Amino acid sequence: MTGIEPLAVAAAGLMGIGLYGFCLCRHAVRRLLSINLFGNGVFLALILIARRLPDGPDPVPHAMVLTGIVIAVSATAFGLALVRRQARTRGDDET
Amino acid sequence: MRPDVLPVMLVFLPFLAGLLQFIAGRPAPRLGNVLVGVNLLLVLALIPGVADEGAIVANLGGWSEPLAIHLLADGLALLMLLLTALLAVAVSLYAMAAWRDQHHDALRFWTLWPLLLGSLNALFLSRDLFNIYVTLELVTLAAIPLVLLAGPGKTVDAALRYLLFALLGSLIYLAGVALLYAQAGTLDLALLADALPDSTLAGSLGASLIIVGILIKAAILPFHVWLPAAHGGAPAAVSAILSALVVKAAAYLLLRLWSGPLDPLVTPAAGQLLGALGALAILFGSWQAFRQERLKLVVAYSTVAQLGYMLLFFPMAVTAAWQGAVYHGLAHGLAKGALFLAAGNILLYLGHDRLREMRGIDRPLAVSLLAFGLAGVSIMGLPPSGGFTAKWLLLTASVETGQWWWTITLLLGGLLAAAYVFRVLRLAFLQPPENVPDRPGMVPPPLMAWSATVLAVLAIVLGVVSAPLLELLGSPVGGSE
Amino acid sequence: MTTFLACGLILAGVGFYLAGTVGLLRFPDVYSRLHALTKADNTGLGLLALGVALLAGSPRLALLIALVWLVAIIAASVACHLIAGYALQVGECGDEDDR
Amino acid sequence: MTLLVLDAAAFMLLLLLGLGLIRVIAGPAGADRILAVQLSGTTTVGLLLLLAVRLEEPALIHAALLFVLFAALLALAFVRRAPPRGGDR
Amino acid sequence: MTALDSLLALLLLLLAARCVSARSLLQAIVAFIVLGLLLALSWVRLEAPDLALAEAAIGAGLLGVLLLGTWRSLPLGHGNERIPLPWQGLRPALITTGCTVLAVLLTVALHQHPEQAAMSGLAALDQLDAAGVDQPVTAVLLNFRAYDTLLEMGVLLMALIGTLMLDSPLPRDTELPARTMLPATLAQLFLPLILLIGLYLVWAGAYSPGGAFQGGAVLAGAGVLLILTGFGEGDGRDGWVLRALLAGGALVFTLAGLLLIPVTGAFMAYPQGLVTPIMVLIEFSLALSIALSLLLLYTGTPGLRRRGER
Repeated sequence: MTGIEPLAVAAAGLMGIGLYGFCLCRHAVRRLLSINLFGNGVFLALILIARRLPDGPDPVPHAMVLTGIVIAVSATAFGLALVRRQARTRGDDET
Repeated sequence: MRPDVLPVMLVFLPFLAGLLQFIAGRPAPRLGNVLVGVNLLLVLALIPGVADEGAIVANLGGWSEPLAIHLLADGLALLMLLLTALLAVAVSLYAMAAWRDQHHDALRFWTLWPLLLGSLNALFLSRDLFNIYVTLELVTLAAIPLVLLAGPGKTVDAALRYLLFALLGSLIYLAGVALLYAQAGTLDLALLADALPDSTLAGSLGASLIIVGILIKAAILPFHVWLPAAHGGAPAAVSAILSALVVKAAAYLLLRLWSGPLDPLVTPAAGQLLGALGALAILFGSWQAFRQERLKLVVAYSTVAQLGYMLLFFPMAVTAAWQGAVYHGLAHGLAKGALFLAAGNILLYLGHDRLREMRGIDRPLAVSLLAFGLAGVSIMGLPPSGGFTAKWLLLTASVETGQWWWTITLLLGGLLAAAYVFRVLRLAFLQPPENVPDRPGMVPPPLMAWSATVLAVLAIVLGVVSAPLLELLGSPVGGSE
Repeated sequence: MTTFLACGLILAGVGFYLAGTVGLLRFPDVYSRLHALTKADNTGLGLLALGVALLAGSPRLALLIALVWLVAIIAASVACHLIAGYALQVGECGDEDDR
Repeated sequence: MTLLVLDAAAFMLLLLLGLGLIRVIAGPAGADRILAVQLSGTTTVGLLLLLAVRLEEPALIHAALLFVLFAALLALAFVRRAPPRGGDR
Repeated sequence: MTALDSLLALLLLLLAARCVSARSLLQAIVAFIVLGLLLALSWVRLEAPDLALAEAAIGAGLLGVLLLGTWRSLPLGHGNERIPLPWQGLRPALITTGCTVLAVLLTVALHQHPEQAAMSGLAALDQLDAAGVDQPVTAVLLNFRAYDTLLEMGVLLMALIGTLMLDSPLPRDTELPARTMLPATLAQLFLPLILLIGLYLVWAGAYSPGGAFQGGAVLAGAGVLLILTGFGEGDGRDGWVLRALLAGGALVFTLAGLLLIPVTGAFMAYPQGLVTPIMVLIEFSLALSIALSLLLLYTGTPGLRRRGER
């Protein structure tokens, strides 16, 4: 181990920024984006962890990331549909 | 038949039923009801095996130890499965009557509900950190569409907020899992405790992230903001499932992980902190429940409060506290299911659930109010109910460990619970005013009234049959004593 | 010799990328900036792809790399056309959602 | 020497990508942003080709192909105009 | 390469900060998409090309298209907000401090390496021969930890059911800026290519980077291309064949798990001789389910049809 691994800093930073955005943003799409930033940080961390095996990357964290991406995207897509519905309901109320 | 087929069936059969229902495209309530019946039988069939051997383990895929995913049915998991199975039967009967005429909603309910049942079973049986993450997401994404069944226009705000918090919670949990995997090199709960090196920063941080993630999912006090609207806004059958099982599942995970793999990493101070959060949840939730003007919100805030009791295990960590916390989970599950179903009946009859306009419903809704009252007995913790047994065990533990402050919390919580339950009952039994307003709703069919009552009676009976159940549960794996 | 040529091609490619980026930053309006995307960058990509294909050493991979370049220039030209149309319609100063 | 050239070229490309991001952030128009995104897509493709040789991972060429295709998709999605607001929704 | 890593890390953090702080929602979305591209690039750097494929196709590509579409369907100016800066008030200051502390702790934790190597990973590489595929990640997903993948397909299906319940598809009648034939030509040129790549990725997943997820995502991308260029659109009706295909990924796992119990005596274990054909079957049904689910998550409708058809 020599010094600081820059991408580990990036992973931690993505998680921190994502959490910050989740706490301070009010609009739901922005909160979804922040959650995805946090998730991307977690995935990056998992990929870094996978490199600790001597011969070739560890497939278990890689599989976890792949599963995580699919789950995150499907949940986000559902969230975006909720946002569209919410905007429609509010629009109807105003008119 | 090999005993380890049973846990596998508990996961796969509900999934199969849900998928077939999805493909069929026509609601088949009978399929759903057969499923919950079979589910109950499977859980009952598990009991002798677990009682004899302590636990049944199923290996999925037949791979060797650190790699394979295992299902574990021990005393703790079995009790939660039993609670789920009992509630599933009552809720399914209720739902069959509730969605009789609505083709579309019925189809969605009977698709999502078996999938949710399978997911809950999978969560209770899981013995793998990452698998728990997937099951948590599965439970959430089955639960939120169910909330929407009350009408997307009305519940979309609550559903969105629920989704945002649930997503954040599970990703925080996953971050913790990543750190623990980096330290231990395995995801298996049984191997994790030994594989974790002592007191590294990564280990402690990972454990903290896991706990915080689960606390968000369990709606423990600072993170409770999403719960009341979602649980109060959902259809009655769904509220019952959410309050009695879905948040309970997250609280269960906390017990399971704390007493197992996280045991070497947790400190007494962290236990006191969690206990304090629990105490705050009890007092704040009960107070809010007392102040609400709508019946379903009273019941929803009561869930915020009641979840706090399960956290009182962590500061005391003795066998009595363990048994008390788990038993509280069971008693609250049954009682809260009954409360929400009864509240749903009242809502159906009145067309609204505003407390102040509830007077005079005692005659048409006698059975539902009976259910509400009986369940209330358990919520308040009066003998001989399951709630009483749970609180008694927790009181014993607080005396045993000399932590008197939890005794005060327990007593105050009981008083506040009595206050909000009696407030509802008093308003319901008040004489109707001279000019009775039009009642737009209908008297709920007997099936809907009695399924609530059966759950309430079970919550009382729980207090009488505690000895064998507690023996099944045993003591915490890594706890002191 | 081949390696030498390949390195030269790659560096030349990077040079075109550099020109493209400078253009993107310095040109005065959207339409002239579009040139940066379509012309400089795709030439850069082409030279770079040629260099990489020389280094890859197998005809199959070289073919695949050529395909990448071909698809990239088709995509870039269509994208350029669409973006120009968009800029014409929406206006070239300020954002759609700011007005 | 080849490795050095590859590394230096990759670093330069990434640096240019970073500079191009100024247009993503500064705009001023939506067209500028999506243009800069396209440019970063092209640069990424170049980078992937370089890394495919550098890391001896031919599968990255498939990744490069995918990047091109999805970048075109994004441009297409960006330039679509919504129907007049308050229409027939 | 450290210089490259540092630059990548810097750009990632800049884009993340931009994504959170941009006033315009559109700009935040654009920053998020570029961040996805760079993230994929850094995963390539970290010897995870298959994950880079997935991130490029699903995380940046499909999600980006969906985000842009959702942004279009919101009223103008919806979601534009300026979040308070750390020094503007007590709450932002506290949150900033908390998040910074968390990031620092995480950085330190990610640098702590234990002595023992990853047991599960080693075991996975050890038993690769018995798994029926040569690619370790595919082996973990479809065999060693197939149970997780089954549950994941459940998540995808339920997200889709939830989306359909909301009945709020992306607006359909959007038009392109210039009335031109180019996009249609583009679709005709690219479609066969995308389909080819998608199928290749599914097939190649057994022995090289790729697999059902990446392939499925690329096939979904082909569908999105058809919709964006006006050849197809979402439909309010569905049929049982479509539903069967959507549920197929989860169903084939469930059935394989249940029906093989008497044959192999274990759960979700595949008999030695049949393991490769079963893997291929599972992989293709998974890819099809994923492609259709992602496509319908994009349109927000229960079915699909050709443009103009009734």
